[in-house]
Amino acid sequence: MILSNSPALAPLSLLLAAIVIPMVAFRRRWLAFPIALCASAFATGISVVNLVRVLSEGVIHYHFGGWIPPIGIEYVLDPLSAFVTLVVNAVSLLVLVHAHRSVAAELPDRSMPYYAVVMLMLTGFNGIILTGDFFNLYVFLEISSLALYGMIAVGNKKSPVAAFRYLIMGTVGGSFYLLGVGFVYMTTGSLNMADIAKIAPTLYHQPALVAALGLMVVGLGIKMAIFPLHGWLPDAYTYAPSASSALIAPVGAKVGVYAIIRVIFYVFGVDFVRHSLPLTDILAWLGAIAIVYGSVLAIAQKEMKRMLAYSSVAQIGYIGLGIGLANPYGIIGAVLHVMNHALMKACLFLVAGNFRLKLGHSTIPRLDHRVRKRMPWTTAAFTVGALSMVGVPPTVGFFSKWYLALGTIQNGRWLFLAALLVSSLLNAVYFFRVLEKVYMKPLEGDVPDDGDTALAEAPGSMLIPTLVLGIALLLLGLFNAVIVTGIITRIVPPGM
Amino acid sequence: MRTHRPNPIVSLVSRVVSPFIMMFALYVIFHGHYSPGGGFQGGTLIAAALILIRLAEGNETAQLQFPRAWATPLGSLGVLIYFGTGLAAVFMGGRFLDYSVLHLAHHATMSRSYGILLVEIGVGLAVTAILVSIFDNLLEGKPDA
Amino acid sequence: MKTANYIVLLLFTGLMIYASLGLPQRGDPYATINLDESPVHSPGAAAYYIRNAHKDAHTDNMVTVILADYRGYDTLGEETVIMTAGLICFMLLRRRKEEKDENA
Amino acid sequence: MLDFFIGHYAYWFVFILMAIGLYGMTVKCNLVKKLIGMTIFQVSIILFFVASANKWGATVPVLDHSAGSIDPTKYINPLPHTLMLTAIVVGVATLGVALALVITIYNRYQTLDETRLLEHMRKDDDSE
Repeated sequence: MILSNSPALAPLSLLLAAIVIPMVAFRRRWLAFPIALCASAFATGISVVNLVRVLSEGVIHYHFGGWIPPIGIEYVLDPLSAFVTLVVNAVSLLVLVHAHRSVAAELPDRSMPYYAVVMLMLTGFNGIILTGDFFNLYVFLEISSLALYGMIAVGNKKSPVAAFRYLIMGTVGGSFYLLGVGFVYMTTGSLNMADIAKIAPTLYHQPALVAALGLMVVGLGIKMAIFPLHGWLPDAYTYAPSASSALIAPVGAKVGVYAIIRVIFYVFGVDFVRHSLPLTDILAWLGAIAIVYGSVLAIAQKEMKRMLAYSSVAQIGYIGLGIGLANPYGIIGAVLHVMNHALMKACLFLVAGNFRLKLGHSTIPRLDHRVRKRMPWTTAAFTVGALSMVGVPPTVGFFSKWYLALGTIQNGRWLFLAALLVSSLLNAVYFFRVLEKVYMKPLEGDVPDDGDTALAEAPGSMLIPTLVLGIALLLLGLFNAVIVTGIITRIVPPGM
Repeated sequence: MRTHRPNPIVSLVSRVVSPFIMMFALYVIFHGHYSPGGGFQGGTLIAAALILIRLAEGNETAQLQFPRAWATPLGSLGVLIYFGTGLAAVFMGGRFLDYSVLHLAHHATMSRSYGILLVEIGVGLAVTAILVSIFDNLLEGKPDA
Repeated sequence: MKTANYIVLLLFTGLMIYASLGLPQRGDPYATINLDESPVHSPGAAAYYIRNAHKDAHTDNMVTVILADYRGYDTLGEETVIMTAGLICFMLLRRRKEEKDENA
Repeated sequence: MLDFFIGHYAYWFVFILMAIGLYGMTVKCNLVKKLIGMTIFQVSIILFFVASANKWGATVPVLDHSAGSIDPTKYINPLPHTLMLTAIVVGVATLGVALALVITIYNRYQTLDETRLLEHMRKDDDSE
């Protein structure tokens, strides 16, 4: 029973937790966190099962209510969706473990609705990734975005304004997407992705369908903050509580990227895109510009969370560049970078959260080498994360850049290769700025070295997830060939 | 309502009208199989009737009718009815939300019909409770409270 | 700044109207969306619903059958959306009151 | 030509409505006016779907038992209506969250004007 329903179980278990938390934990608030943690762990376990099943059995379709696709809604479990669900659920499980302390510190009296909203966000993400139906994708997109608005708005004094701006932008994005669905439905008469993938090639140069593709990609681009549409992102990540930014930053944008990959390569197909709209070229150029722009702005930031937010803009640019190259290396690089960036960003945001809890701030100029002495493990995790962002070989960050570089060379786009190299240098500049403060900067004034006893390593529930992520960055880097040959090469879409 | 001044006409009219709105709402929910209507429309109507009393009689009096602490758990209960119907189908050996395996009636088609009714009741309950809850919360967060 | 906005809005409207020229005639009962079969011979959803709603679920109102049965998972999502909204309003605005309730 | 016009003019009005909504969202400074624009925008998309469901000479999608055999050309397309029920609920939910945010913002800054709000925020940034 569990096995035959396994494709639907990950989002459903998270949804059940979200329903149960307000009922059970309304008076007993301490129950909210264990329920959320159990659901997240169960979803991660199910994702592992799903990935193993997909790799051995091939694509699995799950029909809700027993209705065959163009009539009903289906979930499609193929290597890409199974892989991305596993990444999303595993990373959020680790971040959730870490979030317990910081939620207790920052949002003491709102923990019950907060965990319910977190579960709803993860439900939305899982639904977006697994669904094979355009309208169902819209519904789950809205679930996750509403949850994101709420999670951002409970931060400091300025956070509601950031959340409101995101809400306006996000609603425009969602509505554009819905309008695109309308155009698709009216020209093809179907909402099922597999069905449309068959019908679309017969309709080259149909302006309504081209408009639909454009509207969908722009809508999802606003939601996922692709470069010129990223306006809401830095404020939202900076003002949100640290638990929220650690939950949103690693996985939020990846889900949008995933949806764009699905729409462009699996539904409309490479041929349709090449014949009708220079969409891939636009994406590649925007990605390249975003890489440089995000990295340069990240250098100018003092606040660590804001620096990481701008670096997210740059990193999403890498993925956009990979999609835009539209060759197998580009796709491998993009999908690998989805995983890498989720792990790296999660690691770095957790470190920022540890700093916030122990130092009370995460402002870069105020860090000094006391941090390294008192918080050695956190500093070590940060170092690994930073090296991975720069792309130093044994870490995972190197390999996705390697595949992206191979992709640019294969297409002969030397300018994009240059953007990749320049951005690595810029990444090095803004991360070494922090590392220099932590490792080199002596104490200011004559503060005695061991006078401040409050400053100590973060508690275990926060330290362990940070270290697990740091070690994962190294291990996955060493064994990345296994992932690439075992999973990601099977993702390369048809027609390439 | 902060500055609530009772007005006999408004009070009388809304007290008289509100039960009829609710009656009609129940008709909309339960007759949704045969005429335009359904859980969402009916739930909105019940919520409108409750909010009408809140507006006309003042928030404090209206608490006797529908306390604000009920709203969030009741909304979750509505969603749980929907979700539970779907999950029951999984436990009976079907796919999620496959009402035909639920054996609510002798025939699979009738079982579907009753399954739809069950789900619509869940939708109605959730929409009622949550719309009232949103109204209450917006009122509570009012400026300089 | 404002003029740029207006120009973008006009361009958007123009593009959308241009795209709409490719749409099928509104109200045509024989347009692609209303046929029994799509161009690639998969069943056309809308015609299937009209023909089979009563046979499948013994319910006259086709919209109800689609809403709760054929596409019931969408409606579960819709419920979840409104529950999310309720929870967020609760989380943002109901704070002082809750404490008061517990003290009482 | 006239046929084409009659078959498409409804969409053009929908797009004009959409532009009005976008105008409210982008140009207006007051947050509540932005929300009004947002609602117009969402409603225009709902109209777009509902308009596409029409069939000339057809009736509401509730089965008429007196008609005998079922003729799909006699009932309008029920699918867009169903989808739009969901979209309406999504719109209501978004509006509820947006109003909650507006109230929170007003409680903290005592203004809903975007330019003044940004000024306040910059002042806060400087004082930190």
